Amino acid sequence: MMTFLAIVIDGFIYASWLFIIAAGLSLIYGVMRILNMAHGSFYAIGAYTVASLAGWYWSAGLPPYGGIVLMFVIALAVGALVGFVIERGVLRFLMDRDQIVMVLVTFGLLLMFEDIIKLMWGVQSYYAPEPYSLFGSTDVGDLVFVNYDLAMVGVAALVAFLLWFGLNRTRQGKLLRAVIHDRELAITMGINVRRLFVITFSVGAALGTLAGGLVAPAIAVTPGIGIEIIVLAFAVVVTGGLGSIQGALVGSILIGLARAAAVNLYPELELFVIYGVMALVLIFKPRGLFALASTRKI
Amino acid sequence: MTQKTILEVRDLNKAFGAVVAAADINIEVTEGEIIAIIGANGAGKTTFVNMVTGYLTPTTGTIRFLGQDITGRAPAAVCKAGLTRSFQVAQLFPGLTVMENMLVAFASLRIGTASFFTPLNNAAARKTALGVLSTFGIDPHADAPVSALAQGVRKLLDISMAMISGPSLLMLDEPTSGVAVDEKFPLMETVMAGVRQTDATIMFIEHDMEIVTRYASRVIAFYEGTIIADGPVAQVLDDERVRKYIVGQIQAAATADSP
Amino acid sequence: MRQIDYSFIAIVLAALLLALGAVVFPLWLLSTIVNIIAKALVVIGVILLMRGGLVSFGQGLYYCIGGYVVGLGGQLLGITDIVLLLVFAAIIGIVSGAVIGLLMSRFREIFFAMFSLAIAMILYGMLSQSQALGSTDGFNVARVTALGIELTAGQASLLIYLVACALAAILSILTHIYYKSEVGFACLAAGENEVRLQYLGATPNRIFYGTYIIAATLAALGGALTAINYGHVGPNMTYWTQSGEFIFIALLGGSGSVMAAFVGSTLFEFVRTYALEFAPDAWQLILGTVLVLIIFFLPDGLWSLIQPARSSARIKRRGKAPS
Amino acid sequence: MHTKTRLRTLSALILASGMMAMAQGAQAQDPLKLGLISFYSGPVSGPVGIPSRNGADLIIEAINNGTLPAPYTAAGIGGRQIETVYVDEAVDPVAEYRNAVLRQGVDAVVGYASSGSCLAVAPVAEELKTLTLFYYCGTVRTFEEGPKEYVFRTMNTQDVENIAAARYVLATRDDVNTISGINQNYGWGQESWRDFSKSLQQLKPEVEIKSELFPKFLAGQYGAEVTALSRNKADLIHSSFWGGDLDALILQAAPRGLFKSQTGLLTTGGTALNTLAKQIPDGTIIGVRGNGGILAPDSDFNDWFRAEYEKKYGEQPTFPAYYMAQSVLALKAAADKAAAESGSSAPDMEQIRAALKGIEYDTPAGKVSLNRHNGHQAATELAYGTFKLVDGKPTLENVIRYQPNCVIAPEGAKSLDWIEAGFPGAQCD
Repeated sequence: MMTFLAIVIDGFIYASWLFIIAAGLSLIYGVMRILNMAHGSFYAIGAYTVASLAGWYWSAGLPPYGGIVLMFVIALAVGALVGFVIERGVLRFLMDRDQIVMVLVTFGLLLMFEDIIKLMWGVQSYYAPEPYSLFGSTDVGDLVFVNYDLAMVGVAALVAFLLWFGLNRTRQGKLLRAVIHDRELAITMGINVRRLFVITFSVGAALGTLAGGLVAPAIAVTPGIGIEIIVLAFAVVVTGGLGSIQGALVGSILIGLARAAAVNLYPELELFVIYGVMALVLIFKPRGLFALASTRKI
Repeated sequence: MTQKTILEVRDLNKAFGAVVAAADINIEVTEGEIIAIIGANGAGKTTFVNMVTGYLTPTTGTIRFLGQDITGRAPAAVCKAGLTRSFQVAQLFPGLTVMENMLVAFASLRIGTASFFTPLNNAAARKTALGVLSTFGIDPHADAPVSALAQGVRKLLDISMAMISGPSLLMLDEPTSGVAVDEKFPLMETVMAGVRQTDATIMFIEHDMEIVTRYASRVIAFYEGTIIADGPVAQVLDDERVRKYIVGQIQAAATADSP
Repeated sequence: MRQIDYSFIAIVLAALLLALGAVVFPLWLLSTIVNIIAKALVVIGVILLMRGGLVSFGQGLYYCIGGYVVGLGGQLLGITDIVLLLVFAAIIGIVSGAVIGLLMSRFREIFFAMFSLAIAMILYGMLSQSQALGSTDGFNVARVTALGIELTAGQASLLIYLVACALAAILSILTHIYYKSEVGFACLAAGENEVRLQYLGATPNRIFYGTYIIAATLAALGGALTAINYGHVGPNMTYWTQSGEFIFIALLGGSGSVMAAFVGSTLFEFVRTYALEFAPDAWQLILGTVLVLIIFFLPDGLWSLIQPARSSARIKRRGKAPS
Repeated sequence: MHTKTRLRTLSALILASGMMAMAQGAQAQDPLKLGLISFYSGPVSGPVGIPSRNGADLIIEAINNGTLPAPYTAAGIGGRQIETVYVDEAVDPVAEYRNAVLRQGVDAVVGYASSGSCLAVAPVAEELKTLTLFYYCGTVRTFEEGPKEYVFRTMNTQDVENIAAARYVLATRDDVNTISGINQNYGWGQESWRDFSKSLQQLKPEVEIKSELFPKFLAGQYGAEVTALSRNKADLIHSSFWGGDLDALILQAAPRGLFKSQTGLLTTGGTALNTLAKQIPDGTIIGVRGNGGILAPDSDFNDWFRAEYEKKYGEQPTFPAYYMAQSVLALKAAADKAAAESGSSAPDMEQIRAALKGIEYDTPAGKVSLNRHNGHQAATELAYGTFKLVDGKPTLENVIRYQPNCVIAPEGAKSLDWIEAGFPGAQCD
């Protein structure tokens, strides 16, 4: 019983972190058909910005909760900014290219960002541990969980809700859904796709940086964290079904729980469990759990 | 000639979720017929062709071709059985030349382990390909890249690729759609002349009633997934439901979207 | 027809010239060239799949398998003969490709890419957990022999170089035959308009299956050659960044011709080495920039400079037939 | 057909290149090209690569200016200035090693943090007959898989710090009867745990293992692991985590009191002391992979190094800095020794290599003697301490320095066999 509870809690904490990353990735793919490798860089940039700026804020001894607000603000802001620049500066010139080519372009961007980050922040680690312990912890049976982690679940839920609301209840969102469903049709319907692309990419990037920013207090921000994360995020979105937000949600919960279960029950499986789940799902549903419909008219 | 049945469709039904695309379709095609399939857009014409040629699996019903049951067989199998088709929008390989398209079509029928070594561009294949191209009068374009072709030629190439296997039944999905009005008849003339040189039976989907009356020996009229009329051209086109639901509609549409 | 003959002659001549280089080239160049050839072999496989619109983000899988076959062949079975090792690697490559291919040939587009990646990463996981195989550190490969003759380091590196040249020539010719073959074109056609191909009586899955096995074998041979050349194998060979590198090179060279793989591989090797030497803190920045620029200005790869590409449309833009 | 002639030509080439190397050695004027190889990009660069390079640069500068403290006051390596060539270990170690030696023509190499690189490079170094000093990689396989001529390692192997850790636990925490381990899932982590757990069970058979976790290298998130460890309580948790992973583990364990309720034993904890002093609970056992960093013994040489380093880089030198410096110093010491022996002021690389065998020399981290694996593998003192936060400053109390002969397998013995045999011949006072 205790084991089960532990797995569920750990699983959901891990899943919420995964979801915030995957949601951005999936949104961008859904709308723009770009499987964005540079998402890993966004994650890293978010982590670095928060670790350095928020780190400075706390060391300055200013009111702690203000720091939390600051974290969200700068994480989202830097993401939106970088996203905007990349979309306007690079991607928009390549929108007619094959999906795979876009993967490779973003792979190139990922490589470039690795060094750009190094040039901006150097290679030494950055820390901003204060927020992590700020909210104290909760005892569950004989186990202790950090409220900051539990709060992550809340944040993820909020992100999920906002995305759902944005896509289903707002005019822009409805347009986006039209584009996701059938881009050609959307264009003929006179939807200004280019504008939607900028918005989408900025929002998606902002989610990437947010994930990085939120995890920063719990880790040492070092070079390479972006590269590590990206394949993991891919596994999640592919499992859930590329371009589908529910897919990202279900995918991250599935993988989160699977990993937590592995660590608690069969530690030796930890290394495969993620790709194992992905492979299993793809064998039975080659396009993922919530695949976008793609029947071809002839 | 002997009145041999080559296609026999029994109680064919197809539903996409709630939408019924085909309901209780029964058709018998005898060798040598030239059948026109008419119907307004969304009447289920293409769905019918897609089911017969294996792209869609019918919800219920059976399709027998040359005596064997081909229900639910994949397009490849259907093609090898001798039933091929052309497409409303010509389906070609844009990266290849006209000849290469034909050669691929030729190779596709006999692909096996040896095909890893047999050069695509071999004398035998070329000969067959050129033969078919010339029956449809597009052999001059043989070495042109597909991307450079005019609509009419694209259509003819599409049909040539369907003909290279020497099918017993050829289904043409709107052979004249997408070509300029004044090219329609010449195009259809070439197609018919070409196919008549073989002993292939023809079914073609067509909106233009003049073409239908000129070439068809029999007409099948679709409306909302069902057959509302099936028989000699004059008789079907006189049917007042056909008039109301199809001919009228199409003429309206035609006048509407013709430039 | 004639044009084919020319390509064969060109390949053979190139290989012979390269082989003669053994006498004049400095030592470092020899092993660098072997390294280039090894990677090029894998890349040819990647390109074959690309022509069919399949981009494998997991070709490192077979690269690694080939490497470990050589390593283990030496350690467990005591095989050190260079030719035997290569044959051995090729066989295992075919077998594993044939098994995994059964699954892979069902996938298309991004899903093919991601699934191949997943399988490669699973192998990475297994290898880095097996202490018997030195986990992530991998293990060293015994120096090769020829016909049972022990060789000095110098002789070995010369032999490896010559074998690499021969291998490059043979496989280039075979690949060229494939390029021109019915399957070769069918694969290209399948990449451009799969539905149409089905309607012509072909089964794309089978075509992809065959091509996949070829690619796997090439990758295994590339890995084997690398293992022989480096004298060391490790799980990094199947890590996703390694597979990414192969795609990078494929794009650099372009899918226009067999030779393109070698051009791309050469350029990549030198760009990276010199970037590393002159900008040790920014080599990734340089590599990334090169990749993006290539995609922007040379969508058909460097080869398109030498020979304007015609039918690599699939990787250039959304290669869907009008539908 | 002309294979024979080609073979001859080529062997001639090799010989020639060998000659050239010596010839260069002879002319004392031209600088000694030293390849300095470590991770300068990627996740290992921050915690290991860059500090290492800093330490080495500091020493090299001092060697060139002749400003090293005694006994290294003579400028240069055998009179030759050192010209540094940096190579990033992050890509293709073997290929880049060949390039460094054959194309860029380095005379000697100091480097390699990853065991994988060391294993891969060693044979190549032998083949190219290039003096190569490994400064940081831990694997015991380098020399146990066969003797080397041109390869040396100037620091203890990874097994030693875990044997010492076991002894330290025994000495300071006799209440420890159950242990758990969390180590990265790759060679380093797996072997560290194996050597530690085996050693401790040798010294104290009743010790029982609770849980063994091997999260993915660079996983970054250890929530589930912390839970698993907390649920299956042990008296002590061993971890060979290093760099970012170590920091993340400490950060995520702290608020959940993992290392409060179960003593943490962090074999490379030394790097985290200053940055995460607030998160490390008192009583945590800290190691530094040897004798460097915060556990470096007091000496004038150490004071000098510390001061210079802080002056140059504005921070305390962490232990990787010590160990690469230690490796460069080996070269210096050997050159001086060779000079003294041969009388010539300009010994060539061959003489230096000869002098390196079995050399014993001073470093900021104390004495280093290459007296294992016939003079190619270093044996150094190795220290552990227990963490205590004294008015906000991190300190280490009851520090124990283990003599090489106590924790290092004697000449000729394979380390794992030695552990399993119960450390025969170990001299611990």
